[in-house]
Amino acid sequence: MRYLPNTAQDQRAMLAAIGVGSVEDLLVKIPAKARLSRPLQLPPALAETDLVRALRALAAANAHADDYVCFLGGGAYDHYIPSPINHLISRGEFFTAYTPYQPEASQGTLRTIYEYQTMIAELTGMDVANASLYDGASSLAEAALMAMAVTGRAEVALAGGLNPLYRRVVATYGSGITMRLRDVPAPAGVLDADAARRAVGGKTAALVVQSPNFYGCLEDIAGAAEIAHAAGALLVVVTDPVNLGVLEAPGRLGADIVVGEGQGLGVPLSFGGPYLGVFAARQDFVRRLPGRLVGATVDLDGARGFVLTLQTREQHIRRARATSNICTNVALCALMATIYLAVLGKQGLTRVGELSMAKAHYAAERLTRIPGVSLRFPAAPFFKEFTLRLPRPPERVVARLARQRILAGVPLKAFDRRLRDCLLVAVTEKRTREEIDRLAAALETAVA
Amino acid sequence: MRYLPNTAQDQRAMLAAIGVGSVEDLLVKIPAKARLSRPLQLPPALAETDLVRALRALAAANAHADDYVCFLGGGAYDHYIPSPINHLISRGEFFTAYTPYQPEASQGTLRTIYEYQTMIAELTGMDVANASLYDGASSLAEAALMAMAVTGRAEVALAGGLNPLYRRVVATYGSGITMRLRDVPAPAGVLDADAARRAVGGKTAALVVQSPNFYGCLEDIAGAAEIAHAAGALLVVVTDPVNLGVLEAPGRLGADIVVGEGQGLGVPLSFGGPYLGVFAARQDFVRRLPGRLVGATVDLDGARGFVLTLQTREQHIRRARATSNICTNVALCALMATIYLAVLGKQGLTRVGELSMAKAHYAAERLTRIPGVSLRFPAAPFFKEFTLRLPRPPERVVARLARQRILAGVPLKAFDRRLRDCLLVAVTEKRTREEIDRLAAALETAVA
Amino acid sequence: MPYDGARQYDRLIFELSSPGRIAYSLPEPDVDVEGARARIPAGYRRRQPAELPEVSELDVVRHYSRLSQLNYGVDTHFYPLGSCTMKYNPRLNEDMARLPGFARLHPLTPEGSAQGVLALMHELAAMLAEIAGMDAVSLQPAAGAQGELAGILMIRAWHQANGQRRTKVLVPDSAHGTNPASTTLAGYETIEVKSNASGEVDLDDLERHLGPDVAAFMITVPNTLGNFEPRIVEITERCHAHGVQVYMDGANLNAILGISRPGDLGFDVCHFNLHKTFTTPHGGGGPGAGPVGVKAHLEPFLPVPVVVKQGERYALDWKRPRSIGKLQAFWGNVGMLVRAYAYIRTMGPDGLRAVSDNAVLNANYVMKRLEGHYDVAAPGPCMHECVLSARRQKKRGVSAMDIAKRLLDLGFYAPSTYFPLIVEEALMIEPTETESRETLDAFCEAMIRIAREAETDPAAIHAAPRTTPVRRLDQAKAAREPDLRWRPRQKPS
Amino acid sequence: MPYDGARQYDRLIFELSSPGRIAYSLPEPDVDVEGARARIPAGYRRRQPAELPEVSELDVVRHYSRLSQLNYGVDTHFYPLGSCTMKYNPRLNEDMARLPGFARLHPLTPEGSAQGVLALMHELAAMLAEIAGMDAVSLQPAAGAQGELAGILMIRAWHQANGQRRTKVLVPDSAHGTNPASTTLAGYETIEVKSNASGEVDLDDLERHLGPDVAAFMITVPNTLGNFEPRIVEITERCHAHGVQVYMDGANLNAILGISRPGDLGFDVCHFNLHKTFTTPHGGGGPGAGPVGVKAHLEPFLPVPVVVKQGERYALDWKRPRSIGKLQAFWGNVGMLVRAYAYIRTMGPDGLRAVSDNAVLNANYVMKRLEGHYDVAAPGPCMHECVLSARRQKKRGVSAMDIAKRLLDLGFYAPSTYFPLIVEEALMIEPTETESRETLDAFCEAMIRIAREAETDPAAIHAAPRTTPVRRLDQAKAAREPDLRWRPRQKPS
Ligand SMILES: Cc1ncc(COP(=O)(O)O)c(C=O)c1O
Ligand SMILES: Cc1ncc(COP(=O)(O)O)c(C=O)c1O
Repeated sequence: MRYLPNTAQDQRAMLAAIGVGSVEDLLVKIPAKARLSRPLQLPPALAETDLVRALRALAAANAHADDYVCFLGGGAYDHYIPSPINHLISRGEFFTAYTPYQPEASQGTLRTIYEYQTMIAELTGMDVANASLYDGASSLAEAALMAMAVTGRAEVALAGGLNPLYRRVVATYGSGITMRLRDVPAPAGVLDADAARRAVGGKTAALVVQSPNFYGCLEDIAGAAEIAHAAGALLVVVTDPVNLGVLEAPGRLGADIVVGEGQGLGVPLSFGGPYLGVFAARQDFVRRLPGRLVGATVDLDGARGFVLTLQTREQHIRRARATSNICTNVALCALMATIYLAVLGKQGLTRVGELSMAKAHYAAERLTRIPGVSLRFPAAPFFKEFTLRLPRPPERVVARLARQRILAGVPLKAFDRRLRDCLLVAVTEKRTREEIDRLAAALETAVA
Repeated sequence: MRYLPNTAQDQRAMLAAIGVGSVEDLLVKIPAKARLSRPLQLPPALAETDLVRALRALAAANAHADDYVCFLGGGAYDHYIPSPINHLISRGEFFTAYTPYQPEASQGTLRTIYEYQTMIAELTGMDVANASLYDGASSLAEAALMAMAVTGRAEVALAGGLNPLYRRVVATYGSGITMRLRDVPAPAGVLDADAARRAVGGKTAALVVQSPNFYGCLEDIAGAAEIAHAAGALLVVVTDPVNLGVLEAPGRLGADIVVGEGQGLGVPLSFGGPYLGVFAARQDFVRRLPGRLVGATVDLDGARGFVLTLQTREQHIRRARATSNICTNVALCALMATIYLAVLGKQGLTRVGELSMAKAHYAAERLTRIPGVSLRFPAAPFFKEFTLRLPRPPERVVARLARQRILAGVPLKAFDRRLRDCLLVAVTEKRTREEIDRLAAALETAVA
Repeated sequence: MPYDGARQYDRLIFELSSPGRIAYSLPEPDVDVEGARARIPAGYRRRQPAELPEVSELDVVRHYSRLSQLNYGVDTHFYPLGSCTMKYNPRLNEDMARLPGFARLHPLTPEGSAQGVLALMHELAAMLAEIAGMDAVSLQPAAGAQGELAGILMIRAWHQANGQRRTKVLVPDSAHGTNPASTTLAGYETIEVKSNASGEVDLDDLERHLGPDVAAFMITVPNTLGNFEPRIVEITERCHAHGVQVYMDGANLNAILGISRPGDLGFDVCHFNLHKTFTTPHGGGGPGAGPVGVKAHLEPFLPVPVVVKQGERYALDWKRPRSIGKLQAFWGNVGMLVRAYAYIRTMGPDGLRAVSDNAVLNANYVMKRLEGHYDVAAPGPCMHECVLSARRQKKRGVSAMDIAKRLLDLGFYAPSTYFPLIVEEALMIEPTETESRETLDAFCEAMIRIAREAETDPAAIHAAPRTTPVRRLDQAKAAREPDLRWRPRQKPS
Repeated sequence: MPYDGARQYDRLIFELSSPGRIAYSLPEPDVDVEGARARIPAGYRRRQPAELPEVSELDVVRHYSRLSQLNYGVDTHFYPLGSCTMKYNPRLNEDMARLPGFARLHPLTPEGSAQGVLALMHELAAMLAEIAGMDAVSLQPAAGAQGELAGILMIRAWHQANGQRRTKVLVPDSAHGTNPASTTLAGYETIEVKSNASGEVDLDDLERHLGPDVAAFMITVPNTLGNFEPRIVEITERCHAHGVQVYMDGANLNAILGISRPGDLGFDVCHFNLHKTFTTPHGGGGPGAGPVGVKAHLEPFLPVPVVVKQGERYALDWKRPRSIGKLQAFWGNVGMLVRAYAYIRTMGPDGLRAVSDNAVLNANYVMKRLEGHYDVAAPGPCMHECVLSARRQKKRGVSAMDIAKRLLDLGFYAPSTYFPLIVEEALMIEPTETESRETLDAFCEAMIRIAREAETDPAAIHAAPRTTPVRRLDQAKAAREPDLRWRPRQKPS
């Protein structure tokens, strides 16, 4: 077996050195009743060529974004991934290393994380960012927990525009403890300020606002900050960092904690994961942050070096009183984002944002020219994604366009019955005008 | 531009340091009449996403061996390529390095070439192998030239089973000098010994025999050696090293020079190149070898190290009197082969040979059961490839099967009018019995 | 810092930046940008651009290639990091996970157009259930710790469904930190249960704590000392007798594949670390995947959605009213699931059994070779890892940490140190089954050499490491004056 | 050799071998193997198995990962190797060449099923023709040297077609070794033409040699001293006046993209090194690609087959009776052609011009910064590379080679040394356009530091390199006792 170097001869020699006759003799501590008395019932081993054939067949049965024109969003986006990323993260020294517990032998990972923390802090306009959490939704859950710890309050107010999947994750993380959720409606697609003022009060640990929100609409973050702060609550902003070349940094609008999904920063779609949980906060919360932090220091000779620091926050030291239970995070995805941001750089990220924004607005304009198709939230500004109302059941429309190799968008019925006639359409810089026109033509026939 | 780091500001600063006002001032030595007075007429620059789209479209227009069942051979074969190879040769330290002229900073490349030379010598049963030549055909041409130099004779006798494309390359390499070619017929698919004895004589520098030959037939190498040596000529054997786990090493059968195409050793098909020119010879020819050689030596501290050696043979030292004009070779393909042979190892290479042989014989048996289909050279033993006679024009049959995603084989008409009714079929270890049966079924209908 | 070509990696990407340099390539707009921008309220638009680096593509490739060379990885070094199962990460799995049909597939693709990946997930869940002897598996947890949270929350939901209000979870003092942390997160009080010298549960202490207020007992098998809990079946039975659910931390599953199954031992829940037992790479800290398996009585509480097979069709089942909810936005770390699937299909049942046999053999071989030179935390035979104590060396002023640093100079990554907490100066060694006897011998010789050096010249060990890109780092300074992000003033002149 | 974990790379793959270990994975036979074997005559079957290594997949991955780290490459180091154009190799091109539609395509696929790759080849040939101002291009030559051979053979065939029997080819004494070597291989006598101190052709000497027995003049533009031949047009005219064909060695094309075209200068033939000017990676020595371009009168002699467009269909044209034949079995190094195509389409006309502008700028900047510290072989401005002489340092006992070795310690690969032959102690520096000013400054500082060290302590330089995996190697021993293959006895104990 190519992954098992010990030959029968090796095994004999090693058993002899140990002084036993067989591996069975090493398993003596396992009582008979604890032993499995039959072989595992799994399919037999496959040779490399056969396995490749089998997996190619499975992969071929999926409508992926290389073969289909993809307008799907809702928390994951088909942004362009520059070619150097995969080459660099595929270097064994990066992807086969563990968490950098021995800093002298892990400076590569430590330096890239320090760069990552810096880039995220810059982008979000916050003081500090951690080394990553699992994904955007679990980052939000951790933010809610941190807000509770910081404020000593138990209530978390969620703006109606929050991705329903995120809301579900926050609810799950909060289900064991005392967290109470309050939903603030967004009838017009964005947070209703008056409703928010009513919902946010002395018991509120945090007000959570996502912008652009699930419907694609842009929220008034500064306004939300006022409401939260007026009540002594924190403002937690859920952002999509790839937009922050064009959209204002939440930190500059009053956010106390900024979380988000970093998938757009060079991380493959991979049917939903692994993704990148972005987490940034104000300096005064640094000792409350969940997850790992890398800090700069010096070595014996005074040379600059980097280490995992402030670990007393973490489970392996603080155990039951840790700020979070997270251990393994998504370091390699954070590396993808680091390389992505290095490649795109100051100008490129702005270009990506502008192109996505412009193409989305072109698409909205083009699609709403189709009879019966309209914007569901016409009053609210949007960025790269928008919600359409269709004259025909979105599920059917989507199925029909899929046959033309177009993934037209996400039907919202499954997320909100009230939006059963709505389709969420996302447009990234990768979409061409020609592709958008194709979508429009196909949609027009489909709803006719 | 992402590949050009100099910004306008850098350029100004550098020009100032140089003391000129513009790059134009650096081009003063170029007389006006030598200058191009218009921009190059090339298509405008493409952004990464657009370029990828364009190249994917071009790639999609080719019937490749992942999507088609491939029975094509004739000098290139669809053997299995173990997954580690591409990962390792994609390490920048390997593929972005130059020829190891500074050995202290090139031990990685030098050690892998030394390993390669050892493996090739082992496989072919020869004393020494060089660091690679361009491909099998140009290796044969170099062998013919070397044989002329060694023997002081001008005639090269070519067995009729030699790949016609190889013959063409030898003729081209010999066209400027005094080389004379003599073709020895192979009416029954293998070298005609009597004809060979007649053709090989006092003027003959070398007798060239390929086994398995172009028709897939196995030649009597030992017999050929006797004939060549009896006339004081060298025996040059053209081999396919991936078969040498099962077939006898030509060196043990009397070969003086062994050349061959190493593509089967883990090198991608790539529509014909880059491939791997294998070249091995007897010890006494070592100072006549074409191409680079890596040798072991020691450093100042007595530690083992490796260097390019015996360079006085080469063009950069010996210039007009060099043993060959080759400079750039195919080092990275040699690395692929090295890793391939390390992965397959002693047992694996034999398995690959046995599987290919067995499946080819199954296919021959299965296909010749089709009415009107027969082996063109029934008397000659074959290995993983064989020549069929078809009752219908092979070109049409092939075109028809291509529509069923089967690449049935190579029609031989283009190579030899006398074989206009023949199809050359190759079967590697990757082909399954089920695929072979599919070929048989499709062929049966096609020729019915 | 004076410029030194040989230490160019010392620069951070920001320190390579030069205004106007670019490494990206984007098409020119084919639609109106200005018009769109005008639609965005001014206050929502970014005022100052983010200070991201401005470099060329070569700068990027060279910088990160060089940084990578500062790491030790499994690909370059033996990595005996206990409890982490640093086995070989097959290249084939990397290729499979990168097939566009998986890597470029959007999570909200209509189910009908994602049947291949759903089939893979369904099959993988079934295979993991068989391996662990569980009735159902959720692939959603992103890592072990999240699997723990999911598991404890399901136990909580089950108790509640049974009208029970239990408040405590028992965790051995030898447990990994995530266990108590997850317990707290799930709203429980953590009670520590004592272990004996072999890291085995002190049954009397356990008995003392078991009671109607205890929701669950969370235990790692084999335990963090590398020993199989000999009375494990009795333990799970006793727990159940008190209505206490038993959770198995599956981080050490690599020791018992095809040998023993958590489900058969009486466990109600267990998680898998696909990035340990099932070869998905650790990536310098992640991503991983932490599927969680449960017995039938907990199945209704699994996270949503669950991948189900309806006739010939695979689907995501959301209609699960008693579900604990969701742990991440989508369906799990599918990229890792593809790798684990490829691994299990590559190994087959006999291969997986051979994995554990060799993991156990290698660990015992190392323990045997080193027992004369270091104290052994618990008598052998061990399972897949062995824990040594540098007690003896400590007397000479050489700590477990010193030994770890010295190993780096000798060309090996270090064992886990100071874990489990119950072993003084712990050195936790997990060789894994993918390492050869020659490598183990080399490692043992290095360890023996260090033990000798501890006698003859401890100073040499204190000076280690010397061959690494940096020497020992000032951890205190890092924590005292946290410097968590680069700022221009740091730019070397 | 005593075992040292930190020097494990010191083992060769054979020295890691252990009987019975495997790294491959092959299916079980689904057909009869024995029966087939019986069909192979006993004497044709291998008796002793080849002594190939027996290792695990991890052994393979770790061994070659470690070996790679012993190399300097463009990805890790500045690589100012003159005449080799060690520019950045774009990752995008690597991805494109690996698309299955190209990488997995068999060369004998029916033309109708290979239209995509044929279209790419046809377009690439046309783009190269435009870049060089030639009428037709063959993509078949595997590298520059083979391009040279093809070019000279076409010239020979043309002369013969004109009933001429010419026997000599003129080559400057500054030429690269492949030029005279290719000339000999093509059956010509090589006659050296003198160059002046700037590496420019001595026109009187050229005139002296031109005559009815001369078939061709082969010259490199810019020349190997990095200078553009100022009287090049006059030279090609004079040659033509004598019926002599002029061949341009295009290895230095990186200097003149969009600035000057060989065809317009009067050249009849020129080759391209796609692995230099057009970013295909050097791979540690190859593969490359050496397409050759010709003027119309030589087109009939191009190697077969030629990719042609017939209406909307692309085909391989074999019906070319006057062709010189073939250079390799198939159609060219297509994997490299895809990369070069991707590069040209990425850059566009302005981009290519900017390449040469910056290549020239960088070379002149380096020359300027170093001219005070080293002798300059020829007065500037230079084109894309500059040649220094260590004459001055040599007087202090520090040779060009010593300087090269010292640079390795300072974190840079070395310039080409002792080439061109007409410059004593030559250091040939080609920075390329893909390196930044900061990198050039760092390199110049290192060079200046070495010049200073040559004054102050030459000994330090003689001891270099110290930081490389091995120190200076005994070349004499290597040549005296050639050890060209591993043999078991070498196995370290
Ligand atoms: C025993 C044990 N339990 C739990 C964990 C946590 O798993 P993860 O890092 O995947 O969250 C680990 C991983 O280090 C572990 O070793
Ligand atoms: C000036 C010059 N001519 C010719 C060649 C030979 O080209 P190749 O190595 O591609 O055969 C080279 C490459 O080193 C060169 O620098």
